[in-house]
Order: sequence, then structure tokens, then C-alpha cells
Amino acid sequence: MREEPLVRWDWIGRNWPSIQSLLEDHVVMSLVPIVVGLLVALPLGLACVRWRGIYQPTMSLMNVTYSLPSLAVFVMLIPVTGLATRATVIVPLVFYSLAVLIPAVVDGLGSVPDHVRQSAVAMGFTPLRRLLLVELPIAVPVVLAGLRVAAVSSISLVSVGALVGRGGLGYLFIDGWQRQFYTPIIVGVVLVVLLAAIADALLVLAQRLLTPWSRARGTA
Amino acid sequence: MNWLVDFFGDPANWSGPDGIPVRLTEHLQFSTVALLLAMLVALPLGLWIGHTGRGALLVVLSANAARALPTLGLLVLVVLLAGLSTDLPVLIPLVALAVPPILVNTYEGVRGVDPDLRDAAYGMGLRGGQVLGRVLVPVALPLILLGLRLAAIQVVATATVAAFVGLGGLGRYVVDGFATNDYPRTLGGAVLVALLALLVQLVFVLIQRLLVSPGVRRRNAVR
Amino acid sequence: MITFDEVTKRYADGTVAVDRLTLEAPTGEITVFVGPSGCGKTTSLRMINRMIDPSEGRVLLDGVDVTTIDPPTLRRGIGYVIQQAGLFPHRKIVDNVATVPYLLGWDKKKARDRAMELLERVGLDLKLAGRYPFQLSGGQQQRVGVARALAADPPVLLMDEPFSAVDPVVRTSLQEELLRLQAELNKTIVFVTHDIDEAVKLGDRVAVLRVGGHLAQLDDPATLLSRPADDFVREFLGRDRGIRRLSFVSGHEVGLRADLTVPVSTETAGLRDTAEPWLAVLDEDGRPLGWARTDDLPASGTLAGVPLAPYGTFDRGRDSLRAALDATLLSPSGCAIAVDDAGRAEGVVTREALSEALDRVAGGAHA
Amino acid sequence: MITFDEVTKRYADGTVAVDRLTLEAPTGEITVFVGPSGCGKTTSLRMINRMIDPSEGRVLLDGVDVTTIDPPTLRRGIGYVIQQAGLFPHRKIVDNVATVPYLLGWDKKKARDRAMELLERVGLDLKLAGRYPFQLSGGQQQRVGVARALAADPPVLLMDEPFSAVDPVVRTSLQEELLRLQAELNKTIVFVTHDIDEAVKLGDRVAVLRVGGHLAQLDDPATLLSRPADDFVREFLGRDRGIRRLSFVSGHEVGLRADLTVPVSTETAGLRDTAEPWLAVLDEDGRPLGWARTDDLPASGTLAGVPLAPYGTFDRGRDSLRAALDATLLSPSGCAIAVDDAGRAEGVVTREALSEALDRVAGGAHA
Amino acid sequence: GGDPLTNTSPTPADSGAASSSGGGGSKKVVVGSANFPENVLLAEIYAQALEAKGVQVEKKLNIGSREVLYEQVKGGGLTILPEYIGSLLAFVDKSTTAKSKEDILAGLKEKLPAELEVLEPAAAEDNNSLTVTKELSQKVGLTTIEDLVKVAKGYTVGGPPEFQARQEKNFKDTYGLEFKEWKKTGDATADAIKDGTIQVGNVFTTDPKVIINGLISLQDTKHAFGADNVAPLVNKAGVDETVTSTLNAVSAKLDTAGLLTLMKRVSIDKDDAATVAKDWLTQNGLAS
Ligand SMILES: Nc1ncnc2c1ncn2[C@@H]1O[C@H](COP(=O)(O)OP(=O)(O)OP(=O)(O)O)[C@@H](O)[C@H]1O
Ligand SMILES: Nc1ncnc2c1ncn2[C@@H]1O[C@H](COP(=O)(O)OP(=O)(O)OP(=O)(O)O)[C@@H](O)[C@H]1O
Ligand SMILES: [Mg+2]
Ligand SMILES: [Mg+2]
Repeated sequence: MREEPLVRWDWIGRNWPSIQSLLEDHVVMSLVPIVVGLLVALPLGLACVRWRGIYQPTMSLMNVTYSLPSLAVFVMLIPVTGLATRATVIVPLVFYSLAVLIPAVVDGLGSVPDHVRQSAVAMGFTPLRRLLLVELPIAVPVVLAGLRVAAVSSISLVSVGALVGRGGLGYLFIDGWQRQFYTPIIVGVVLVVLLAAIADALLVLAQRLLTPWSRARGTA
Repeated sequence: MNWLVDFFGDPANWSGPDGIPVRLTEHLQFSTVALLLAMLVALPLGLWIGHTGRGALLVVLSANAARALPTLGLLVLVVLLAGLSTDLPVLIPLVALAVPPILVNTYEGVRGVDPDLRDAAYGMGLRGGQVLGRVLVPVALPLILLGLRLAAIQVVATATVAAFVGLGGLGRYVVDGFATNDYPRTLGGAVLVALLALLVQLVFVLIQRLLVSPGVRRRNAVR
Repeated sequence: MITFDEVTKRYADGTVAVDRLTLEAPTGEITVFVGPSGCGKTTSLRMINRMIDPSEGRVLLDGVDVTTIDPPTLRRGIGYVIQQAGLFPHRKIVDNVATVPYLLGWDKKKARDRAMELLERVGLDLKLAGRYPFQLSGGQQQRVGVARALAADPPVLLMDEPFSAVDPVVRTSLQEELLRLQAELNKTIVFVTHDIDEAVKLGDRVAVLRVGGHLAQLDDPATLLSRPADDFVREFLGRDRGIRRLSFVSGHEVGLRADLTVPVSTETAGLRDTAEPWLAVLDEDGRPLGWARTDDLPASGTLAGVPLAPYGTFDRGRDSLRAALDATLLSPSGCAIAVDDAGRAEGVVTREALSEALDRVAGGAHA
Repeated sequence: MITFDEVTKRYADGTVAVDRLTLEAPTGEITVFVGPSGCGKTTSLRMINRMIDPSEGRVLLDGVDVTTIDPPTLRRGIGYVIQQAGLFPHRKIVDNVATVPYLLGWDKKKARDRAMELLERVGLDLKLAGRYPFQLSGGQQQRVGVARALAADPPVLLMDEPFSAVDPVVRTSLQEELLRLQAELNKTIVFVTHDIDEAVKLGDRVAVLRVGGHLAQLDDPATLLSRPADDFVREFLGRDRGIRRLSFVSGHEVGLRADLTVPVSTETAGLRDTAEPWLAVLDEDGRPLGWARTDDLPASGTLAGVPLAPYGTFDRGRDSLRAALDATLLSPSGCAIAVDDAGRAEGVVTREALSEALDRVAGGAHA
Repeated sequence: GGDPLTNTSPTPADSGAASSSGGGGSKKVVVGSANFPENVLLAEIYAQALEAKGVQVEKKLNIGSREVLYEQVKGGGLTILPEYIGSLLAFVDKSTTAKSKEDILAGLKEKLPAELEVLEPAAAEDNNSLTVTKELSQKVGLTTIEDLVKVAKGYTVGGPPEFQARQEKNFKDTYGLEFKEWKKTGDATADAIKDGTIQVGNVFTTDPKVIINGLISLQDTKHAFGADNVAPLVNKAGVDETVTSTLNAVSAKLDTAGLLTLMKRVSIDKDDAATVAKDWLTQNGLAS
């Protein structure tokens, strides 16, 4: 066993095309839940702020969802979404990201200082405009912070899908495991982490670009 | 719902080495050990960094990277490298999973304590350790506990995957149910894990009630 | 004109924040609401722009019941400034100021030009226009808040403790800025504060409210200080009421003695036997140089070589009797030198002259 | 006694916060550091309890260089009060106050008893002892902060803008509380503020610092007001310097005229041809009732039926010349009635008497 | 046609590793495989052979156990699955006693539901086995399953989750074999044997870990596992003449030795199943 080197570089070279297609699959399956999650979390979060009463129940539901093991959910979805389809992986991940994003949206809107909201009202903003032009933009940093966590976990969780036949880079883990072969596993881990790092960096960049007004806020 | 009855109603599932009590105990066991190990690493580190402010950037960045570590990949790698003779290797990915939320929340909790409070504490003649122990930790406690709670829930939920490499616990039902196309079993396993997670939540609410001073208000957690 | 007509506000929990308030805030004047914390100042103010609607009674804006006007429309015509400025953290200063113009559909260029004009008007460096609020000091933010409220040139301005979060020095300069602006713009301003000094300084009329939302007194500041309606108001006005009242008496009230000033070129010889203990010495242009004590004058030579004691001056045209009093108290001679705008001495205010002026004022106060 | 000996503090980024500061804060007195924002007040204060160590020079506590003392030990002997009180949110009020006693190893019962005693002393309801800080108002929290600093009876108290976050009314009462406490306790207090009024009110000595960490002037408040060292200090002291200075002159300085008071039982007949325009009317116990104008007196009967104008009084024992001046300005007669502690009239202060007293003060100011 | 579930997926373009050709054509077949390397390799061989004939292929490899995949083939989610005839028969007919290839094929014909069919089996056999470490084999003298009978009461046996349910009775009936304990070691069975967690494990003789670790597979003298020739299980509705003939051509060339050689490449040389499959197909003139 010891003779098996940790990384066989030639293997990576030879199999790069298939690794690449796994990578692409991984990107799609982790990105879609974040985007869909965000699109759903925004209205839901708004609703939770508007009707405070539904926040707790919604979050309880989300927390229960969050504590369901991903593997089990993947398995149980197969009859609905089909074997080894992207949907099998994407659907549960949407819910996981909701569990992070809804509180982020709610906290984000909560981070709008009351005096800012009041002065928007006093200046004659209609409720919708106030939401779009004042409250949502101010909520951006908090929402983005949530989005970063959601993105990273989503990217990491996709690989579990490999156990039910569709896990992007997770395939490399199964493959390496079966063949007692470290290289694919290491390549997979490194690529997943790299992917997460890139997504994270992009979101940080987005935050910088979107919210120049919040930079160095703490020091002001 | 019939599925649930199929699984929970079967007396065979309540006894023997593959019975619910045994699986539940196993699951609890290694979840607890993993959580304890993670606490052992993350709590002191988080407290220290939050208190001294040293190495904060590095740790926060690497904690986020650790969050990205795919549990499955880590699991198979570790087991391949170290073998299955003990459960310890299997715990490594779980520990890696639990460290970031504990670390980040502990760090944020301590760091976020009003600087005036810290000032007042030093000004009254508390020593560094006393400031940490008597002021920073009690004030940061809600956030620290929240971090622990998130970690615990993630560990409980993710420990399921460990069944893939032959570990026991409730994950067995999920994995075996899938392998034998026995949906009630998978579903039953999932429900048990969710119930366990719920129980963990309850326990933490209780701990919170017991340990956190009513004078301290809650802040937002970082997942 | 803003009219409160028997206005009562009862909150859902039963608190009566405002109790049958009836008053008028005349057009083009600053009306100040002052009173202890919780007396219903904010509540009253917000009933004007319908942030809160009254439980009973009516609030009229130029005779029109505000509840008949759609709130956003109403509010766009009313400037509103609050304590924390309430600036939008995500918008640059210039865009903050242009908020209401944008809302009203002005074109972007015009709105920004207007914003720049206003920034200048409230005394802000135009360099700040491109910054974000967090990059400004508290006082600067407050100025932006005022500029923003003025952007669409609303006839009415509501200000809720706008200057209470900044330090005393900045606060004073903001107050003066506001008075200067108001002299130009003649808005109808309702200003809320819990600081009686601010109220007296800024208000054309001051409404003192007491907890429970009752109007205790409504008067111009001088009357308020000289004739408080009851013990509550007297207590609230605090100490120094007599001295502060002098702020409302023009420096012109006091008589001057020109014979106590002498040019620096004067020979000392002729001055030594004057009955006056002190003389104000002036330079060639008539500006004061200091006080010479007649007893100490040398036998010969001009005043040029004589040691002079520092002097107290006040500007008769601009300053009040209070400043005159202060100047006499600071001056070693017990007399103040009255100067004109250019700083040239017009004469000397003796303590007798001051006393006489004060007698007139005191007499007038209770006439 | 606290001694600053050529103390300089240079921060890592090169900012010189304090520049060769040399001064003494005498034992049992309140020394106030005042100055504009960023002038190094906080830095100076914190060098006393070693929250910051000086770059050069020495800070001595009763002759001992503080850098030779272990910081926690040093700090336990020095009370420290800051703006937001810095109360521990997780501890009940009583335990907050008992913090240092606990640290010093007092037994629990004794520490709590001491805490309760102090809560009472700073004027807090003992019911609050079992509450948590968030359940208290800002002013109450500030009082707890003071109590906590006093808990182990430290000889030295450092206070960094302790009252600047509360509203003016509460602030005044906190200031008075502090003066009352200090009268009992005689601590060595160093007090930081940027409010000159507070400095002048509280300080036995006031150190005015200018930005860059230079000491501009160190004097007792009266001297500071009458003889500011330079334009910076003069500017910083602001307007009304002359009037405010009167606060430091005792009411006893002014002479009284007893002949201007008349009992209410006096027949009017004999009073009508007095030269005096106004007379102070007293009741049987000698307490003032008001002013009667001699010209308007009826031909017969006692003063009992005569309409009286309201009066201004001042307490000669307690009040300053400033209150006397204010009273003369408020009184329709231009004269104030001096009363004793019990409220009985001692005589009348005429404007002439006041003028004379002021002359003495003004004369003294520049002697 | 195609996979309706792929259509419901939020991403329109299905460009993952699990598919090698854009979907959409009505003749597309879906090749699946169970989650062990040999099955993956076989699936690759089938898929590439079909592609070489111009058939549109979607691959869903390394997914799960027979229990899962069988249902999928039956339901049409998968079209083709590499199978092992003996095991398959045991699966569809729990009571079968057939041991020979002919009996098994006959049994399958009878028992398989109408929508399913097993195409021509290859000569290649991949037997299920009971496997032990070399050390244990030498120490106790184990070479056949029969040797195990006398010591098994002290041993723990492990295998995939479905193992106990499938085989416990069979072992007892065929050999009178009873173990102390049954463990579900799943994909870690070979590792478990190596570690000593279990003494005996159910792995395929071609499992890379058997090959890598030099484990000993005991001879199945009484054919408890039955003949396990490789054969494609297909959903009849999904395959046409081209597919059938192509797969039969593949089976005609595939023998046990050949398969073992291929598996050594996959296991030891760590060549990718796809590459190995391609090479074999080229060598045998089944693809260019
Ligand atoms: N939404 C509300 N519901 C119930 N009571 C309220 C509400 N808003 C204000 N109050 C109460 O109404 C009274 C008047 O409040 P208001 O804010 O108008 O006082 P204020 O004079 O502005 O005080 P401050 O100087 O503290 O700003 C207070 O007793 C306050 O507690
Ligand atoms: N840790 C630090 N590093 C660098 N510069 C500092 C630091 N702390 C304070 N300063 C600078 O030192 C100077 C004096 O600060 P200090 O806090 O003593 O002023 P202060 O008089 O207390 O002001 P304020 O009235 O605003 O509290 C300021 O210019 C400040 O910016
Ligand atoms: Mg208010
Ligand atoms: Mg300071």
C-alpha cells in the first residue's frame, strides 16, 4: 500500500478532460441552489419581516430541513427527481441554502437603522420604493455574508451526491475509494476547496463593488 | 406515512446490533466525541484569537476554507490512509466540519464584546485571564453556544455519510436502505437523525437557559 | 401656516402622548416645541407629516386638513430632519441630498446641480459630495441632513432634535447656520428640542409642553423668559433666566459716553486730573487699544508709551445687552467699549448707563 | 497626589497624543482635564492607571513611579469610570458594584453589603440592586458606574467623560451628586471632559489641553475665567466668561440695605413719601412677599391689601454673585432680596451695591 | 424521450460526466452501472461500443446496488445494466436452486418480467466470493468455502448491506455454513478484512482491493453463488437491433482472463475505466 504515491501527476494529465466535465457539473449543481435559494429567500425573508409571526415557524421548518442528512434526502428524492439527475442534488441544496439565506435576509433588513427607515418615510417614499431603493441595498452586506456561507456549504455538499450517482467532483472520491487510489480523492478535495475559495472571493469582490459605502464602516 | 410504520413498526428494528437503540447510541457516541474534539480545538483557539486579536484573519480565512472541505472526500481519504482499525480517522472529517462554526462564532462572540466593557474590566484591575473568564466569555456565551449548536447539528446530520465507509450509527439505515432499495429504512434513518438533531437543539436551549445570564442579549450567529 | 386644532394622540397602549393641543406655527417663522423627555414633542411633530395620525382633532396645513392628503405626496412637500440625520448609508452625499428631487422625477443633472447648490449653502465643502455618509463627521452629516430636507424647496421644515447628537461647539455653529439660512429662505419651521437654550436661541415662538402632552406656554422667547406662565415653566427655564433675557435686548438700548475715549496721540499732561479713574485709549483709526488708569499716567509724553490694561468690547449693532454686561464684567475698568462693525470705538458703556438700561428692561418686563 | 513629570506619549503610528506634560493633581481635590476632541485627555488619564504607558517621562502616584507597580494591583486601588459606564451586562447591579471587592477576596456577604451601601450613597433605589444593567436608564447606569469605582474605597478616582452620554437634566444632577460625594469622601479625582461648563463647575483645578497634547493652562476655575493664558484658552472658554466668573464670587461680597424692607403690617401712610421707588414687603416671619411701588401706595391702611410685584431672591450664604445679578435682573425693582437659609430676608441688594461688589471683583481680576 | 427528470432539472444543458453525448434523440440509451469498479468498466465497454456504432448514449455510472438499479431498468430510467446472471436470478427468484449457466439462463427467461431481458452472456465470469487475508488462509488452512465451515462460528463476516439478506440462508442450505456475526461493511469490506474487523468478507474476485492487497478468495466448490457470467440486462423497449447486436458482439469477446487483465489495469495501474474500455474495444475491433 505504501508504494502507492499520494498524487500521480500523470493520472491527472491523462484524465483532465473527464475531471473538467465533473468540475463543470459540480459548478452547475452548486450554483443553481444558491441562485434559486436567493430568489426564494428574498420574498420569503421579506414576508418574515412584514409578518413577524411567520418568521419563527419558517425558521423552525428550515432548521428541521437543515438537520435532515443530505444523503437521506438525496435517496428519498430519487423516485421524484430520477436517478442520478442534477435535480436530485439541487433540490435539497436549495432548501439548505434557504436555511442560511432566509435569516440572512431578515437580519439584513433588520440592519437597516430605524432612523434611516424613518427618514425615507418622511421624505415621501412609497413602501415599495423604500424597499427597493433603501432597505434592500442596505441589507446587501448581511445578505452577502449569508450567501458566502451558503455558497461554500453548497459547493461542499454537492459531492455527497456521488453516493447516489451524481455528485460532480464527488465522483472522484468514490472512484478513488473503490480503487484505493489517492490521486482522484486529493484532486477532488483540492478542486472543491478551490472552487469554494473562488466563489467566496467573487462574493467578497461583489460585496466590495456593491457596497463601497460599508467599507471601513467600523473605523468611521 | 406507511413507510414510517413499516420501519418503526418492525420489532426487528428495535433489537440486535442493527437495532435502533444500538444505532442511536453509536450515532450519539461518535457525534459527541467529534463535537468534543472540535471543541477542544476550536474553543481555546477562538477564545485566544478573540481575546488577543492575533492571527484573526488567518483563522477566519482558514475556517471558511475548512467549511469548504468536502466531508465525503476527506472521509475516504482518511480511511484509506489510516485504515479502519479505530474510529478515530472517521472522526477527523466530522471534527473538521464542526470546527469552523465553533471557531468563528467563538471568535466573533469574544471580539464583538463592547470594547468599553473590556476597558472597564482592565481598568478595575482584572488580569488578562480574569477579563476573558469573567467578562468576555459570559458576555459572548450566547454566540459561543449558538456556534456549538450549529456544529452539533451539522455533525449529527453529516455523520450519516460515515456509514458509507462502514461506520455504524443511524447512517447505516440510510445507506443500507438505499443499497437494498428499502425506502422505509432510509426514511426511518433520516427521521431518526432529524429527531436527534431536534433533541440537540432542545438540549442547547436548556443549556442556554441555565448558563446565559438574563442580562446578556442574543446576537446573530454566523453559520 | 400649520394649525393644531384640539389635537389628541392616544397610542394603542393607552398612553396619551398629546392632549388637546391647539396652536399655530405661523408661516415663515421658527416655532420650537420644547419640553422634558416624553412630553409628546416628537409625536406632535410627526402628526404634521402624517408619520402619525391624530386620534382626535385636526392638523391643518395652510387650512387644509393633512389627513386629506396622500402621505407620500404630503411628505415630499415637507422637509424632515432628525437627530441621527438618517442619511442613506449606501448613497453618496450628493445623491442623498437629491433624494426628494429624484422622487419627484427631476432629471438627474438638475437634481444633482440643486444638491450641489444646497451643499454649498449649508456650508459644506463640495469635495464631500462624492463621499459616503460614514466618511463624514457627525456635524457634517447633520448639515447634509438639512440640505437634503431643503432639496425640493419645501415651504415647511420639521426638525426633531436635529443637533442634539453633536458636540457643543459644532452644535452652536449648526444653530447659527440655521438662523442664517432661515433669514434667506423664510421657511415655516417646526423645531423640536429638549434644550431650553436652543429653543430660546432659535425660536420666533416657543411652545413649552409638559409631560402628558399639555401645552404649558406658547410665547416669544423674551416673554417666555420674563413671564413664565407657571412654576413648571419657570423651573424648566432654569437659572440665569434674568441674564439670558438680556439676549433679547439690543445693544442700542444702552447709552454711550464718548468723553471717556482718547486717541493714543493725546498728551498725558492734560489727562491726569480727570475725575475718571480709567480712559479707553484708541489708535489713529479709532480702534480700542486698552485702558489707561489715570492715576498711573506719567507726567509728560503721549499715551503711546503708557502700559494699557486689556479691554472688553461689544458690538452695539450686533450684540445684545447680555454681551454688553459680560464685557463690563470682563473689563478692569468696569466699563465696556462699544465698537461698530469695523471695530472702531463708538463710546464707552459705563456701569451706570448699563444699570439704567437694565432698569428700563426690568421695568418693562412686568409692565 | 498624582504627578506628571515631563510625560510624552507617542503612539505607534507617530501621533503625539501628549507632549511633555507636567502637572500635579493634588490629593483630595478634583483636577479636570478639558480640551477639544483628540487633545490627549483620555491618553493622559489612562497613563495614571497604566492602561497606557508613557513613551517618555514618569507618572507618579504619591511619589511612586506607576510603572514600577503591577498593573492589576495598581488598578484595584484606582477607581475608573467611563462614558458608557461599562457595566458588565451579565451581572446584577449589586454584583457589578462588588466587582473589585470580590477581586480583592472580600467575602461575599461583606462585598454585597458594601455594594448596597454604595448604591444608596450614589442615590440609587436599592430595588435596582437585583436588576441587570439593561434594565436601567443611562443616568442610573452612570450612577452604578460611580458606585462600582468607589467600591473598594480607592483613594484615587479617574473619570473619563462619565456624564457626557446622558441628557442635560440628568447630567446636572449627576454633577451635583459627585460634588456632594466628594465633599464627604475627599478622593483624589482626575476628571476628563470636553465641556468647559462642566470643568468649571466640578474642578478645583482645571487643566486646559490643546490638540497635540500640550498643556495650555492649569488654574482654578475663577482664575481661568478671569485670566485665560492665551487666545486658545479664551476662545475655548467661550462667551459669558465675565458672567460665569461671578459664580466663583460669594454672595457675601455684596453689601445689603436693611432699610428697604418693611413688614406687611406697616401703615402705608408713612411710606408714601420715601425717596425709594420700591420697597420689599415681608411677612410676620420676615419672609419676602413681594415689591410694593411707593408711588402707588394707598393713602391709608397697612401694606396687607397692597398689590405686590413678584420678587427675585438669592441666598447670600449659598449663592454666588451670579445668582445675585440674575435676581436683580429678574426683579421689577432692579433690586434683589437676600435671604438666609430659612428664607428670611436679610436685606436688599441694590444695583449700586452690586456694582460696587462687581468693581471689586473686576478690579481684583487684573490686579 | 430521454430522461424526463433531466428535463425538469433547472439546467437545460446536460453536460456532466455522466453523459457523453447531448441528449434529445429518440434512440438514446442510458447505460447504468453499480457502484463497484468492474461494473463501471463493463458499463464503459458497453457504452463506448454503442457509441462507436453511432448510438446516442447517456452514462449513469457508479450509482448503487442491484436493488436500486434493477428497479430503474425495469422502470425505464436505465436502458442497459451490466449484470451477472447467477446473482441476478437469485435476486429475482429467491428460491432458485439453479447453479449452471444453462439453468440460470432458463430461470431468468422465466422469472424476468416482460419488460426486461438478459442478452447473450459473455464467457467472462466474475464470481462473488468469500475472501480472507493471506495470513488467515495460511494459518488455518483455508482454500475453499468448505474449509470455513468448521471455524466460521468464531468468525465475523461482512459484506455490502444487501449481502446478509441475499445469502445467509443460501450458505446454510448449501454448506451448512453459519457465522458468529454478520456485519454491514459496505464499500469498506475489503478494508475491513485487512483490518481484522471481519475475518471473512463478500467481495468480487475482481475487486481492486482484493488484487492490490493480495487477499485470498475461497473456492466455491458447491457453487453456492452460482455461475455468474457477465450479461447486459436491458429494458426491451429501449433497445433496438443495433444495440442488441453490438452488445452481443461485446459479450462474444469478453472472457474471464481478459476481464481480470483489464481490472488489473484499473486497479493497479489506475487507468481510467473509460480508457481501459476504449483500449479493449479498439484491440478487439469493436471500436476505432
Ligand atoms: N408607538 C408608541 N406606542 C406607545 N407609546 C408611545 C409610542 N411612541 C411614543 N409613546 C409614548 O408617548 C409619549 C410621548 O412620546 P414622544 O416620543 O412624542 O416624546 P418626546 O417629547 O419626543 O420625547 P423625547 O424628548 O424623549 O424624544 C411618551 O410617553 C412615549 O413613551
Ligand atoms: N491607539 C492609538 N493609536 C494611535 N493614535 C491614537 C490612539 N489612541 C488615540 N490616538 C490619537 O491620540 C490623540 C489623543 O487621543 P485621546 O483619545 O487621548 O484624545 P481625547 O482628548 O480623549 O479626545 P476625545 O475628547 O475625542 O475623547 C488623538 O489624535 C487620537 O487620534
Ligand atoms: Mg422625541
Ligand atoms: Mg477621550
